[in-house]
Amino acid sequence: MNKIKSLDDLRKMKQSLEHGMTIRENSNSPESLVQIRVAMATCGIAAGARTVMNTLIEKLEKEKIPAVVTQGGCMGYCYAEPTIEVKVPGKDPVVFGKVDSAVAEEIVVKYIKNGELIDGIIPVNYQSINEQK
Amino acid sequence: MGNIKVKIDNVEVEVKRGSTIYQAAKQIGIDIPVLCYMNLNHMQIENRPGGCRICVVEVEGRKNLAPSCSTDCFDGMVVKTKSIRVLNARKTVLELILSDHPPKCLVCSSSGKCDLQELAQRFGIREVHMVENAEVSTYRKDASPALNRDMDKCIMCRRCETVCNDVQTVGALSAVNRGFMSVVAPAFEQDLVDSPCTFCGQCVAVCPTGALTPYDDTPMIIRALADPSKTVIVQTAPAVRAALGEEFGLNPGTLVTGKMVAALRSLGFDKVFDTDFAADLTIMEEGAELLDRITRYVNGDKEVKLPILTSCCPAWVNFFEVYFPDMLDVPSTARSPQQMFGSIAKTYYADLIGVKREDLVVVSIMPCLAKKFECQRDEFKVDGNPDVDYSISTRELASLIKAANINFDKLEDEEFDLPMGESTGAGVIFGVTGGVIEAAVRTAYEVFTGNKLNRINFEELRGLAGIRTATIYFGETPIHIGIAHQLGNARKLLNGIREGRYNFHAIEIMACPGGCIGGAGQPLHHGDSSVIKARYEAIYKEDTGKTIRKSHENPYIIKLYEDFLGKPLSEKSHHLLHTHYFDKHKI
Amino acid sequence: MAQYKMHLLVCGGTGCRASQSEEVVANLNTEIKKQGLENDAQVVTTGCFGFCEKGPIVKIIPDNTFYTQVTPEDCAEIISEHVLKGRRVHRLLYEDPETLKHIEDSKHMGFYQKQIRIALRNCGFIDPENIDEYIARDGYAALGKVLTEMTPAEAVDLLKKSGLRGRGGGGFPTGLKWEIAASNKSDEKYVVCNADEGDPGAFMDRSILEGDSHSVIEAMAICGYCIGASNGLVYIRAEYPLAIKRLQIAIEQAKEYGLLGDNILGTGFSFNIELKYGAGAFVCGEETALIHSMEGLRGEPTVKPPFPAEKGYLGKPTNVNNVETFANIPVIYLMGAEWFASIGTEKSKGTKVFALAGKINNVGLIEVPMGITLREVIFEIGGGIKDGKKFKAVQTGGPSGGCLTEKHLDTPIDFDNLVAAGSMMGSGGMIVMDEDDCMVSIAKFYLEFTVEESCGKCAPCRIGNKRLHELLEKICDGKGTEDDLEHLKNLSNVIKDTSLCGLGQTSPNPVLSTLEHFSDEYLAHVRERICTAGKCKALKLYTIIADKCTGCTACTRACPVAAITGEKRQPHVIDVDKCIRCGACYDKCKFSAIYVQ
Amino acid sequence: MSTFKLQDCHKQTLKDICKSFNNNPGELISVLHKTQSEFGYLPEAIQREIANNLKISVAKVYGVVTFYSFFTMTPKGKYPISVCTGTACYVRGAEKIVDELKDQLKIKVGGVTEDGKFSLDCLRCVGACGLAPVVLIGEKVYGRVEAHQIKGILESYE
Repeated sequence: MNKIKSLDDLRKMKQSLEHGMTIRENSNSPESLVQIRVAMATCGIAAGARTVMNTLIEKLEKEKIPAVVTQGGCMGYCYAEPTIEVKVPGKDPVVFGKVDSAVAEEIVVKYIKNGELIDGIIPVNYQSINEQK
Repeated sequence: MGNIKVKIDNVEVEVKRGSTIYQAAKQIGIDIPVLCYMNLNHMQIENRPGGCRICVVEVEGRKNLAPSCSTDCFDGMVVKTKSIRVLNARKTVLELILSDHPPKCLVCSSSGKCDLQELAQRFGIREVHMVENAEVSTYRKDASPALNRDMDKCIMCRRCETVCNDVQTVGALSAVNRGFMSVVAPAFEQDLVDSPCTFCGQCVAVCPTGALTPYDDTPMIIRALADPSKTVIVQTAPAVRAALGEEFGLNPGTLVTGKMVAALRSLGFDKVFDTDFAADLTIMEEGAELLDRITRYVNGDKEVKLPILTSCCPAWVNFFEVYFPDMLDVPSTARSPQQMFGSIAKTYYADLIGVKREDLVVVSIMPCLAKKFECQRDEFKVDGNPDVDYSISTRELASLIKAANINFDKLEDEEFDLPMGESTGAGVIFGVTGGVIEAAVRTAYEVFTGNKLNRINFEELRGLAGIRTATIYFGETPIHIGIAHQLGNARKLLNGIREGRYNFHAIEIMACPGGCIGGAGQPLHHGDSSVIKARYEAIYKEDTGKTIRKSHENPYIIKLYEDFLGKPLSEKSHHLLHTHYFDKHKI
Repeated sequence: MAQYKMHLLVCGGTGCRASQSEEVVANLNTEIKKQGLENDAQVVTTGCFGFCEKGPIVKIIPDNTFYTQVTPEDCAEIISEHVLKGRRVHRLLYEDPETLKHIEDSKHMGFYQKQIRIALRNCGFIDPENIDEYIARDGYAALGKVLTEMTPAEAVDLLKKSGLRGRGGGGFPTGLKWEIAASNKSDEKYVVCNADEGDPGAFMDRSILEGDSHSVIEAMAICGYCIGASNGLVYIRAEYPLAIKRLQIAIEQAKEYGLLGDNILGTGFSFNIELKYGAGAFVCGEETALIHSMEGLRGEPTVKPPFPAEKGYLGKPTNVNNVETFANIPVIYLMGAEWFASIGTEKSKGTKVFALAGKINNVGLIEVPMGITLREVIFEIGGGIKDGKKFKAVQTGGPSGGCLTEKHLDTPIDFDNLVAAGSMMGSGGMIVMDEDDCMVSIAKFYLEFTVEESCGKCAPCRIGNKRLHELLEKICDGKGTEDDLEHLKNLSNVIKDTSLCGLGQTSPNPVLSTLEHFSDEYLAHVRERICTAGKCKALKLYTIIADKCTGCTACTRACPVAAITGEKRQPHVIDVDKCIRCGACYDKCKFSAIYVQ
Repeated sequence: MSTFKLQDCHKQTLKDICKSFNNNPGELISVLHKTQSEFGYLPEAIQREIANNLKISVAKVYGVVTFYSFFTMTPKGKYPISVCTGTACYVRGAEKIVDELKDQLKIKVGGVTEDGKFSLDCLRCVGACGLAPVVLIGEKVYGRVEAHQIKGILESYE
């Protein structure tokens, strides 16, 4: 292990280490962050939900958007798997269907970052993440 | 740092910065009661654990009561030493201490001398409010040839622990256990004889209660006195006469030699002799040994052991046997005066008066508890019969005198018996630190140089400092002398010698503060070291009053050599007056 | 560092380890491997979550799922259901004792809602054996800041402004303490961390050391810089093997990174820490006793002054703070004195960690802002009294504290209010008692502790506490008198007034506070010879309810002194004079026919 | 008292332990900790040897050993039983558990059964207050113990 020789070293080290902890830090205050839930039931996984989840996490990281990405059970839209639910602070949750890696990146850039609406939104007929049982 | 002003019980007093409340109060005549606190300022011995809480006082602005013995004054401090709160607290705490103390004052050997008892009287304790059958802490009793331990009476003042460890560096005692069962004891609460105890008895000298008391042979002496078939003779150590009077209300430092002799005679002792005689004899032997070693050294003998260490203090002998077994060939082989006396009494004197050894009982009155141990050592017995049969302390002699309804104060002075009652000033000063070496110098100088001394007082060897050094010129030859009293100081000197840091020719060591005058068999000083100072002065007064002040001029000593011993270090001397030491290393 | 999508935090505190949390960690890892999720999920052993009542705890991040009482057998299901499929395992979720509903997100647990975690900020959040996680959370940044941007005097000043007071008991202002130690000139000084937590029922210091050793190390180094010391010592209970291990690991890691040792962060400041072990003596929580113990002596306190700040370890100026105090310090330097001072009450700033225990639903470790009320702590965070019983008292401050009652429930908790109410903050033990607890017995329990732990140096504590205990025993045995109560009071006051150290000066508090708040109960014991709580054996009155007695004779046979008589199939009678109140009949009766008063 | 006899190898072990702390008397407590973990207890002969190595009086060593409850001069049973008597355990009935254990084992607190199998001690708060009352047997923790379970628990140690 290298010695930390100055306060600068320490700060750099902190920066390089902190993303490993982001997930825990963010879970402390999810309400103030973008929350994404990926449906990860058997059908979702079969349809490629895991890849989508990875893409989302990487893209959010790249765009430096603090977000909490969790996985959930089946949302009941089996026809549209993989599905994800996105809740941006101050807005109602939105569900996207048939998300693949490309769509996932688009969601991050367009919907989350710039607030533009994009295709693939499934009409919402259920309650938001927190109220849901 | 200047003075500060404090107000105690509405009286303003200016005290030195760093003074405690207790000291400040004393300055204006307020005597705050203390129990664990002890300050022998002449010897730099202090015990201040702040544990008994008897001396508490109220300090304005402070939440709880303050122990006056260990709370420093600050400028503008306001103290109340006798408010209801203080008095109630002190009384309650004393009751607590009494509740864990056997209530058998009437038959306690410390009755009348006990600090705890005195406080109970002072506070007017008439009842101890505790639940019935309240638990008391009890411990194994321990009896040794020198002192008894009854720790049921221990109040955890820690004075004995301080003395045994910090002053004497013997380390036989330590506080052990915790809480209610805590007590001061040897390791594993075993007997003192199994510990490195030197029997100096200083723990007894400072014990405020009857927890540590001398082993007492008085009943045996009474029996011997009553036995017509026995001839009972007594010897009295030099320090006794300077302190015995205190037990009869006389001022410390009052010399009572004549009254003491009269009392002993009145008690029925067949002959009243003086250990001072044996002290003169010691000087003849030890002085000769010193001169022998010095002469050999001066002549280039590399084998010779220097410095020579005095060996008249039995606690000191025990100490080096335990802690310096590698240096057993350094001390003088001369026996202590008590033992020389016993040895001569049971040979020379027994022959002289035609009494069989076993019918002659030799009693010694000593300021010391280690003497009780010493006289029981096997090497000082012939066929199981000890040279000195019984050794009792100054305090025990006083009790004996009181018990025999002798009005000590009214006694006419009497003289010691001859031949072993004749002594010189040199013998007398054995009772103080520095005295033995001064006595030795008085004789050795004259023998070595062949000249008469111009002055007899060697002021440079006197004083109460723990370690003192001086160089005396025997003509052209400088003799370096070291003196230590209290075993902790002795240890420092010995360590220095072991490491080769000193080049002394002779060293005198006494285990007790001030020498024998501060012995554990003396009347209790109750924490007042000025008592010891007064005895110190008395001893030198006795010396100055003597017509003969050099041991080798004692006519009866000269006669003893002529008639019996031959010369110092003769074969007979070796047999009767010298001893050897044992490795008694213990942890 | 791999980017895990899920972190499974498992409590590795002593409490949870006692219920197999290590096996849980092992099984979770095995299952993760089995399902091929090594790159997705990470299992982290953390320090204490505080929710010791229901350990072992497994918390799943990012969705904050809080599983309680997880057994090693549950692990497969957690991985295959939750981690793989995103379905929570409902049976393992915490059930709210009032609504009986399962709570999925720990944020919604009453236990956590009112807490503010400063000293415990990293406990249950980071892996205490991994310095990287500490650094990632701004660890050692405070030290860096102090060393590079502040003079020692400025740093002390900031601490003074924060209003932080010692969490070990007395509540002495920490900044002032540092200032005094700094002002004493010496070639060598020492920083000591008191981790000899000895209060029965308090374990916050252990939890902090187990969960976040680095914050203590960092704070000690800051203290060293402020007072001019280059040596730190942690005096830690030998009975805390896990805390010792974690602390040792942390010290090693900090050394490897150069955050301890010579020339820290290139500033020329050097600081080292070594451990000293306690050996089971409560009195060593007192700083002078602690110092003597570190010197290899009996842990007996000495009269103050001189204070350790003047003359402490090896006679050198020494600053002693306890673990929780230190744990607060790095954050104060990062967030500022004003931030810290904004939390809490006027004279007690920040938060306090309490160990909540006794007859309460949520036993555990909590950190709450000063000024919170007992009601909030006991009924909201603690989830109320166990088994629906009635609240009777809460004991704070351990053997030095007192019992508080219903009327104190709405008193804001801070140093001064607790003292005013006859108790004290102490180290933060909080034991809740219900109607079944006899307050005389409780006082007796604490005195038993004090008697055992008194060092024996000063007379009032050594003998006085013994006598207090004997008086209380007498009262519980039904032999007390009203005079005894008077005596109890006087003795208590004198012990407080005259004892040498903090132990004796506070040991009568449990007696005095119960005497004050529950005088009726004491009077009932001595006048009517009744123990209302039914705890005192000697005061129990057994009678047979004739209506319920079937005359089965089971009780007659059980009675060791033949105090029960009666015909078969007829109601039996107990001879009160013969009865020794052993309770054997009560245990044997199948018809609840024996009534105990 | 114990009948422990100090062998030469023991002396060497003690010498090494003391030396690892530079024979510094200030490290007495650390030395005692290490020694007790090595020998299980601190009999007289061992204390003497430690005093010898550290060049302090054995009275002082004994004074320290008897001050701290962690140190013991009697060997523990094969299965040392410790009952937590912290406040949390107390209010949840630890006293009854202690009584039951005393009855079953027929020993006092601090004692060892005749066959040397069990020893019984009380200790302060192991910090498992959520599991109160708590009993430790060796390293194993028994939580929420009730008096009637004691017999069964003891019987499982055969």
